[in-house]
Amino acid sequence: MMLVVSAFVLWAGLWALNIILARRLSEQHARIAVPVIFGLTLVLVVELMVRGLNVSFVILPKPSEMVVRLFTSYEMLWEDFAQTILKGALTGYIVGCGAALMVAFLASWSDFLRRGLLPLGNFVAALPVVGLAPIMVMWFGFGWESKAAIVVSMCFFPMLVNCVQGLAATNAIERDLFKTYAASPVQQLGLLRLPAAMPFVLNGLKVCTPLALIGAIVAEFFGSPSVGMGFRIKTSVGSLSLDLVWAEIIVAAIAGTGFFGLLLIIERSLTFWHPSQRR
Amino acid sequence: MKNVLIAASAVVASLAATTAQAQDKFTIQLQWVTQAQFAGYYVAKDKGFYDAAGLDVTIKSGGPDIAPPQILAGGGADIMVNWMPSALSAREKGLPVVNVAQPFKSSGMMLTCRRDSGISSTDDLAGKTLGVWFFGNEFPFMSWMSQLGLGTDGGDNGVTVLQQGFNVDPIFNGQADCVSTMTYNEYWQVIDGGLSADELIVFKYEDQGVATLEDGLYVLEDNLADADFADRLTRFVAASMQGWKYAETNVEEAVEIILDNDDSGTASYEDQFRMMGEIAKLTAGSNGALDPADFDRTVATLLAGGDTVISGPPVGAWTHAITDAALK
Amino acid sequence: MVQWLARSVLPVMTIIAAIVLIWYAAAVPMNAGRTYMMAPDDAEIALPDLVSDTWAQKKPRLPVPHQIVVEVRKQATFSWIWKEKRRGYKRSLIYHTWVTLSSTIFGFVLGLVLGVSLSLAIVYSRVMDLSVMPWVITSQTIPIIAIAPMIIVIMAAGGMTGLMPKGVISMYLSYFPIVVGMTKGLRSSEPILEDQMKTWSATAFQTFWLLRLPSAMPFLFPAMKIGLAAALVGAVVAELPSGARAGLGARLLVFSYRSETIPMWANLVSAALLAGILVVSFGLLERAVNRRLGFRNAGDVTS
Amino acid sequence: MSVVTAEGLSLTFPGDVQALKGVNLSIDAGEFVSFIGPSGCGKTTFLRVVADLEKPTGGEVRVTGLSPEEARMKRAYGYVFQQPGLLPWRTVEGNVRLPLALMGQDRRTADQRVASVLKMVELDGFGNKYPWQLSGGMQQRASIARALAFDAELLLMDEPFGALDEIVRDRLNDQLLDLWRSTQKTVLFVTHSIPEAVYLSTKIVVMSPRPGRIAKVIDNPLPSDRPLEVRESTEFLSVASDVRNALREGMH
Repeated sequence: MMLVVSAFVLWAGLWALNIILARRLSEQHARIAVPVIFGLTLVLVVELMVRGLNVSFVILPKPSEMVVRLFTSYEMLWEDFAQTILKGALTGYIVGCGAALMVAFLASWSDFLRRGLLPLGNFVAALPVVGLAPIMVMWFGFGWESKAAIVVSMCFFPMLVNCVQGLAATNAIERDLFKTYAASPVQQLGLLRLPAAMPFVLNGLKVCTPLALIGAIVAEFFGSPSVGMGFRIKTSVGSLSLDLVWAEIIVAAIAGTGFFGLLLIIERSLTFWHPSQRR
Repeated sequence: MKNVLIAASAVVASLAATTAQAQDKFTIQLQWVTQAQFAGYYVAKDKGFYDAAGLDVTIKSGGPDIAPPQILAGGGADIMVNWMPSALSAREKGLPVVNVAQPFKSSGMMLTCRRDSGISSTDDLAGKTLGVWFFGNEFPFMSWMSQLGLGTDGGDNGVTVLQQGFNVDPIFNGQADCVSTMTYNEYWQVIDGGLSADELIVFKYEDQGVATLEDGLYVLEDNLADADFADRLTRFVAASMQGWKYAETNVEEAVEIILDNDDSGTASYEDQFRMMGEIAKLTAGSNGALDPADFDRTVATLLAGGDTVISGPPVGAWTHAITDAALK
Repeated sequence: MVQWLARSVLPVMTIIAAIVLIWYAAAVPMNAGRTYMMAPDDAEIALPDLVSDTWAQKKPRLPVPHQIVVEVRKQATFSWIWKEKRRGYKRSLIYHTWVTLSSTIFGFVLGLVLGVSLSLAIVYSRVMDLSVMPWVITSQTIPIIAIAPMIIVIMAAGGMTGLMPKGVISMYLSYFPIVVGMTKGLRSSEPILEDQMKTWSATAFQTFWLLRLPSAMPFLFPAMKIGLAAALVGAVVAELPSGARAGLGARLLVFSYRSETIPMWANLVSAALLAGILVVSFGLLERAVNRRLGFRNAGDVTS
Repeated sequence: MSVVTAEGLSLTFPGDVQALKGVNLSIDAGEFVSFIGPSGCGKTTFLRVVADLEKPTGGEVRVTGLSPEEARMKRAYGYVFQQPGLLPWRTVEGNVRLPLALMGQDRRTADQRVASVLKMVELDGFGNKYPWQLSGGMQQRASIARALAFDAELLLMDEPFGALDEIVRDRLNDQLLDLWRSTQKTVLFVTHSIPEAVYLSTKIVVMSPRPGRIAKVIDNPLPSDRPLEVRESTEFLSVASDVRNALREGMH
């Protein structure tokens, strides 16, 4: 009971600290300090509650146990990470987003193709494509290829829609301007359409990041070699090694957030000119 | 006509269920989707055996990512159907589950290989790719491989292990030379898929001496001490065994009951009829009480595979207290 | 009208036709393996025979569109229900689509409530903005499928089963676009109008109700559309591993164990149709609401 | 020598909108011609036809003796749009350098040219800024610098100062006149403002709508050296009143 009470006290205390920090610190520092403290608060509160309420390790392990597992099993976690994220998700992400960009280039030359692809792409982007996962495993085997395949099919259409919209995101004056310069199609693409499309392209890449993670891990639930994050999560639940399950989830979250952060940095440096990025 | 009768009996049963407010509630967690493998429980429910025992039983079907021990620990169920290696593993991990009844006498697990992959005996397995179920089902396999002296990390002196999805596609796609099958389920998918019995060679775990006990009933050790719980449990086990024996002898009716209870609407009569026949072979010879010799063999098999599942012979992992009371 | 057909419908139809053609063509090599396996050894199979066999297998690797259409019709017609007597409805795709739809809508409503309240907190409290927003993004990089079974177990431990855990998983996926869109929307009211409100010394609630909320609508609706699609993904994913007894996801899984590819695709197509109906009907709602609020719809003719 | 000639020029948009009908006009080298008229009179359309941004449906246009398309391909004119139309991801320098880069000029000569035109429009020192960091007037000057960058003898300007306030506008008008005098370019200038047209032009083309046509061409007798005060002279006011009368007559 003491632990539960102290969890509430801790929560209140750190929240108050955050309120003060949010007021006092400079924008730059607050942006880092406040969310970090909030995250730590959550972890500590969960730890205290799990201890205080005697939650079974089968339901929710203590955060401290998860962290310990993260360090003791890092070799296994790294192998799983390499198999699922680097081979499966990243390959699929690159192929899927790359293919979507290529098709969007084609569509930007042909108005007919664009009119056909855009509504279809919007429709498919709203479908639960993840349901194809068992079929992809059936077609492409148990290795990382089938995981990449499902990631490709999940990422392709959202990315396509963004890229097609992006490549059409120039205004009439800009297009007329390039016409008065008698610019070649390649010049128009490189100097006008592509830069103007960058905010959309990056948005597509951001949308696809969690999709790629989900796709690669889901597909492993339907069949995999005896390595991979989805495989480990599935088998560890079976053997009640819940701390390992959560360690894998933490790895996935770190990988996803890290990649997302990288995209934000790229976005900041490439589309600094866009109204949403100006400060 | 027969369907009408079944319908009528079901209506009666459901009426009985709604009127009998005083019934004790009891929940069982299965380890797979609704199919003839669990016929005994569904029969006992639909034929009113549980009602007669004063129980209002909820049957929760399982799935590939449902770990019954986890549900049990979370209080989502009072009792679970589980395979012994998985249950002992949970016990080793610190979740004290106890076997209270063992309706399945023999193991239905086997490794099914294509003859054209050049396999005619266990000596030919080296260097081959084998599909294995995980999620707790891999322990007897690992034990068998270690007894054969084969590694499971690939290479010429070992076997390559695939985490087999829960269907047999890998044997058709050429992804695996052998796949894990149950006598009552996946084996027939292989046959239905177009491979005939003489194109296949089958290694039964029973024949290889590595059989481990399958579908048994497990509860949390703490609950056993509760007399009230033990009383409900005893009634549950007795009614369930009554269901099993009824299902063994009334196969067609049992299959109809399974189909009635299949909420996903995917089971077919033919498949379930065949499964019921095979399941009856496995439950035959068990009156519900665990044979300690079978337990010892299971433990020996697991220990022979190293200390991955259990570090030593478990103590107190089973009891006859419930079955003794239930079957008297 | 003719112009509309030529500009909008024709290109879409052309691409659909191309996809169907490619589909039929691809089915031949993909299913040929099984044709050869079932044939006697070393048998020569003429191309027409090969094509007709690959388009008519019982468990093909890739079923062709007409097989799927036939299967959907078979599973969705009422005569099928009557033929199968009282358990027939459980075999009907319509029933299972309804099961999935109900948890989709439930999860979406939960997601809407969570998303809108979070974005209100974020817009009106700087601490919330700083503390929560980065974690909202992180939450989406946690693969939901990995924790879906655990959510179900944890909630079952708390006595919640059935629709609730499925709804929570749908919520988890659908609240994110709503938070992002709504936050952006609530911050998009024009400064000049904010100042105008100030000159009238409007209360915070009046400013919210009369200015900020209406300005957020054009952002909220597209976000809700994405959230609805995400809720459907969540519902299907939640049914996949969780031992759910009914629903399109559960059936997809069970059929996949039995390698029943045609029913699998029939289920996928139903899920796609469901998504289509949801998105289209939501689009209509969006137009109606925007009209009423006096916002211009994207498709409106300007001149 | 005529730089731009139009004979019987017509343009009908789909839906039977007659933007231009039977326009005859000849503009000599070194002239500064203003086009003025109510909206819908086709003044912008005429400029776009000259620039080959629209295709006429009847009649003929010659630009520097060529067809509009040939003239565009030879980059025979610079065009200044109603809005600055600067690419937001390029600096001011980058924007001005853009046409030079498209034409394959080497970087060093391009840079010199950019520096000199930026000086011409008094934007030296702002080359490293991004367009969205500048005021509206500065943006429009940058876009004029861009049109001047490749030294075409013909400059087409479509209401370039329409969106600016009067003080900035006066100043830019003054700068534009200086520029025109020093470079001897031919300028076609679309405007809504009578004083602007009279102050800048050697010739004022008054147009009227539905269908778009030329109502009257007025020669401007003011001397080429025009301080801002010229706008208070009686000469200026009489030309302005001529233009006003022509506009009024064209309205029906």
